[in-house]
Amino acid sequence: MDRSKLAFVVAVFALLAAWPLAAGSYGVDLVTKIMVYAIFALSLELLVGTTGLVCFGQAAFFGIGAYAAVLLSPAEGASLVWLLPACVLAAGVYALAVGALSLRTKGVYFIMVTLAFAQMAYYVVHDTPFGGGTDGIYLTAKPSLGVLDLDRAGVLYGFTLACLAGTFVFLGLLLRSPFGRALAGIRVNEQRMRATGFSTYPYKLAAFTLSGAIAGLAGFLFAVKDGVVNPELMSWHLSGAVLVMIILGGLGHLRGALIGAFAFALLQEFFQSVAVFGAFAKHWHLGLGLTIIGCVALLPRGLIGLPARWRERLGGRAFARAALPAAEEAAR
Amino acid sequence: MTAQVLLRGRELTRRWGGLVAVDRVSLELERGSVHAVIGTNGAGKSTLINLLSGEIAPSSGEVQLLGSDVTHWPQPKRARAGLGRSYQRNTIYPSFGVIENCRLAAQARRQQPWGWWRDAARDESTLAAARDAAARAGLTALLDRPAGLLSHGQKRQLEIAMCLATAPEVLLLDEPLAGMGAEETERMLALLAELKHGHAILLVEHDMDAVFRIADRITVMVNGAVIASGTPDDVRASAEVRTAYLGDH
Amino acid sequence: MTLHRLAAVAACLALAAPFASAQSAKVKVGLMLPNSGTFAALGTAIENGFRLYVAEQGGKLGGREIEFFKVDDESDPSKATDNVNKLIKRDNVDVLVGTVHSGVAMAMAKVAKDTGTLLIVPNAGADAVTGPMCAPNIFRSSFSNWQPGYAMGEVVAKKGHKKVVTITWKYAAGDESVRGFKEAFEKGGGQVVKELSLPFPNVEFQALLTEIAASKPDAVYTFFAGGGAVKFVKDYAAAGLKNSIPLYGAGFITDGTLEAQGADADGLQTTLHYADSLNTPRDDAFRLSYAKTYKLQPDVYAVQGYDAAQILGIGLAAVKGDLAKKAEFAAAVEKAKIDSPRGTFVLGKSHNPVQDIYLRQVSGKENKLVGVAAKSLADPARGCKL
Amino acid sequence: MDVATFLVQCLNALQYGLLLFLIASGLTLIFGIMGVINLAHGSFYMIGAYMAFALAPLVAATFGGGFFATLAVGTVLAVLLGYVLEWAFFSFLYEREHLQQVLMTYGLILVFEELRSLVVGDDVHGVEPPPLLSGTLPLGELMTYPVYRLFVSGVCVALAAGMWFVFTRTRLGMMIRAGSANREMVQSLGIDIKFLYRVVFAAGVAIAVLAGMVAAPVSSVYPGMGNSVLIVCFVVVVIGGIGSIRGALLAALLIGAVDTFGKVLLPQAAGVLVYVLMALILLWKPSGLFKAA
Repeated sequence: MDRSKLAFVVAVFALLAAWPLAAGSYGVDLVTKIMVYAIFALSLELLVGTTGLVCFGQAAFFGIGAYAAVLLSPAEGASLVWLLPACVLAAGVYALAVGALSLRTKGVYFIMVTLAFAQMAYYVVHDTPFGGGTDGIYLTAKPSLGVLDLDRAGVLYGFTLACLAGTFVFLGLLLRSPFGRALAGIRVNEQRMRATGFSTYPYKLAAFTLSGAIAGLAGFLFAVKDGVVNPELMSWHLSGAVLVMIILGGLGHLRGALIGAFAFALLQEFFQSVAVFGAFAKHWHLGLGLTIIGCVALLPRGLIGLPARWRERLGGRAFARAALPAAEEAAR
Repeated sequence: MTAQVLLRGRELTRRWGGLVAVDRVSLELERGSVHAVIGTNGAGKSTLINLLSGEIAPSSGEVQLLGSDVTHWPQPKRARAGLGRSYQRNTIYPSFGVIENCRLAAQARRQQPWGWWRDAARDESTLAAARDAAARAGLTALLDRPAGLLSHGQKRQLEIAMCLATAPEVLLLDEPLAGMGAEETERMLALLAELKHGHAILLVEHDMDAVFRIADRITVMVNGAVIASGTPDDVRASAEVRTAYLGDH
Repeated sequence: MTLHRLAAVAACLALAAPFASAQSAKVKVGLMLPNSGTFAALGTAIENGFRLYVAEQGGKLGGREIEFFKVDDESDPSKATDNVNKLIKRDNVDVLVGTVHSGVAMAMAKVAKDTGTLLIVPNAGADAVTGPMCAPNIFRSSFSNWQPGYAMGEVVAKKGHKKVVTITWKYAAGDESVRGFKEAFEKGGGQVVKELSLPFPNVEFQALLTEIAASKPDAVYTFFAGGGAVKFVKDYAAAGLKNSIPLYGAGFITDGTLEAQGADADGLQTTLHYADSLNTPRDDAFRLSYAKTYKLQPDVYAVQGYDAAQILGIGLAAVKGDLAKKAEFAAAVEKAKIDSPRGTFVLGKSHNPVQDIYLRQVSGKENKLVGVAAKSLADPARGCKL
Repeated sequence: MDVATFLVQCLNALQYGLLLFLIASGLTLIFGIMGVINLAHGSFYMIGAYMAFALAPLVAATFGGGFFATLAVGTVLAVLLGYVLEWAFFSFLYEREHLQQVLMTYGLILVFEELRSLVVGDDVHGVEPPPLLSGTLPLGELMTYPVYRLFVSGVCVALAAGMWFVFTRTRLGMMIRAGSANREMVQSLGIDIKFLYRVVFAAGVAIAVLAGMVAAPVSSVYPGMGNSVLIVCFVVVVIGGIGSIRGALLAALLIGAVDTFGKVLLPQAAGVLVYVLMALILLWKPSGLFKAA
């Protein structure tokens, strides 16, 4: 990671750390939610942006993490020490099973098989007494560990921030490790990787499982934050929304997932704001939709490509040349 | 000294439905020699490479690598056992630097997926192999350039370098000269001549002058079957080859 | 794209702004209703009803002006907690009003219980809201899913039907409604021979209609709403079952949907806490006022919204506008007789209306009153510890 | 289940399957030939249904009315809509990643749904079938079968036959098939691929809109109706094999059967059965039942 990128990331996390000092309780809540989505988006970025596997059922892992948090919690509240790993593990195990089967397919078929498995999970919690049905179930007592009582908004904020930072650093390290480089190679040209001597299936399966586990972490945090889970957490709408986040932010960069999660949530806030749009705010989907269309048309590389685009405008060809590889990759 | 046979294909056949793409082809690759396969478009040369490298499974026949029967081995396993190949179309990773292209290839031989905290770009064992491979392919000056920005000839060199980085015993090269200018061709031929020592090379190529200059053995394929095989002189002399292939013009 | 920067800045401002403003003299009412999606029309009716009552009182309840804050809940329970928090934490509302979707209402009830914010539910019938989730600060101006179902169970049993098939979506509201029906119907000597269901919001009924025809029951009880209700009634008629097996339902099957159902709904008998031709002075006045204000005919949702405002008005008047006195607020509302267009009702111990459930019959695109199916029916409030 | 009931259920399954095919065929066309994952397909279906509702009085006023006149006007409008949409939103996307198209069509869903809310409102509406087709046929002792449902099935069969004819017997179909197999080759033959795409997209949109219009009297018209059919359409397309018309037909009939009998025999698992079917088929045949047409 070069210096400007590092500076950006450090600045973002510093801002996030300072935010509770400036914001009220709603602001803290909102950013907690966005950070949970950012972790969720990072999990998908590992699959889509890094490995080139487009998963359209990521919400299932998110939902399983969330449901595990509720179903495994005893009435008097659980200890973080075992509940968090248990939720992550539950999502990871399901991801392992789904991945083992769905990685046999490719391309659009892979997209659809992952969707199918997510819908299965959705209907299991939706239609069986086990999952509490359509209205969902409550988390009676939030998990804690000593002073780390997640029932308090400030503590939850800090914990979520730590999880986000941990996930980001972990994925950052992972991507530059030999394992991560292999995933990157698989995205660009899987056939070549096989010809070179990589058995790609275990790599993809490992990435898929890891991604599911991280989504489970996000789901766990979401359940703790809201204190209630329901089947909509596993719906394809959420899988679609998180996909939109990472594309909006810019595929192929961890920062893109971060930016995308924030941009998507803030765009929603903005268009829903009665202060800005008055009575028209009830039609906020229109503004959001048009903005997304505009982004596709004008920002093919996502929001993260924005600075490069400005530089191209200003600096002309010299920069255009430097941007070539990215463009070439985009055209693959 | 008898030459050591590193790769042997025996009676290899591949059918697509009713069509026979490769028809009972047998050939041997020896260490220290270049074995060229020539033939018209659609003669089954690329399919043959795919059969040998394990990209597709043969309908019948057998492949032996370094004395073991590898017919049922998947491609990655054959690759790790010392079978390297390059592709007719460039299959480099355009956004990576030259060194990273080679390093990733070298990593295939030393896969350590568990060390997630280690920086691959500082992994000396793979870097050394990568630098070495790049040097042998004549790319030392371009190590940090993104592969997508290389000239066509340099990309072909990089293909070879990536192949070498996996430390193969056998090289299957699919038209390494395609689209190259005269100067680039010369450089590539020199490289191939040098690589011949210590490796067994299978060369699929359209450039007849080059083939006849560098090959130790030549196999001629027509419609999936071998019609002639031997030294360049034998092949040049073969009447069948003349009528079926060379004599066309 | 400077738009994004702008959006981000605006959003930040929108977040920060409310914390600056001090507690104003106005009572802040947070309307969390669906503005988009399947239930959007219901949300509009509830809001209209609520605003109508406030307007009739001169914009003031309990001597204090009312200021509205709105959030689109999208009928998405997974966003419910965030949306409630928007109202509670961002807009600092004193009172929450919402919503239509049961799952969303459950999440709202949870937050209301945790934070102590006053919540008035103007539609969602989830039994749990005034069951296990009941709380001193949670009120409902509508019904529990159990109520219309139970009333209809009595009616169908009295009519002498013995074998009944039920059909609904496989979701909480449908299950609860059918459970209520079954309870009363089997108490009355009938038997539910088959409980059919299909995944929500699937509207491909043909297979289940065939099942109904094959099992030849005396009657069918159903719970559907919105687009599904329209399609079910039309399919039922098109399949020829309307003439051979009488169809009964919880009132939502013909509320807000008659226009679309047309003649296929004619003669259908349903139970609900409201009907189109009550012909009481109270209801006539309400209907006239509503029609004048919105150029629309009111429906049961508008009444529920209107009564939600009444409940708030009664409570506010009792505490003289001081919402901090929560116990007094609750006590006053519990004691009050609410003069609703549907007829006077009181709130039971669990804060669910104890109300007459009417038997209605569809005629000429109206749910005409036939009689009272169950007098002063109270929800059993199972699990409520108030 | 006795034999008579079973036969009626088979009829139900067939009819539902055909309707699914009608909706999904436009998707498989766009998907298979242009490689565009069109999430907005459900919106086009929704637009069609609302057209059947909203256009009817307009058409009645201008042309003297009639259901079939509305169908005709709606289809023409749909072709125009598809043509314009392709030009405005998709023509520059082919060079880009598929995911960009996903994002674009996701945005379109939001826009169409809100425009619908702004223009027609959020109410549920019924659409009357034309008097000619509003009769019923007796079926068993108690049941009747609406003639209009037979008409819908008839339209589906006619459309399937029409698509088969266009694909296999016309020059346009030949170009389309070639275009889906090999883009570059078609271009080198001097065929204007951009125009071809525009035609295909317009046709796909028109089929979805037509499906919506034809289905409106059966399904009624309500907000969010497009979203509920979208996913099941994708399932149809994927099971059938992307781009394969006959695959889509077979898959639609299969799903119709699984859904119909699932509801009756396994109501607890009815929601999940379709997806289990899809997962099983894809694990058995990783690229669907049929390769592209």
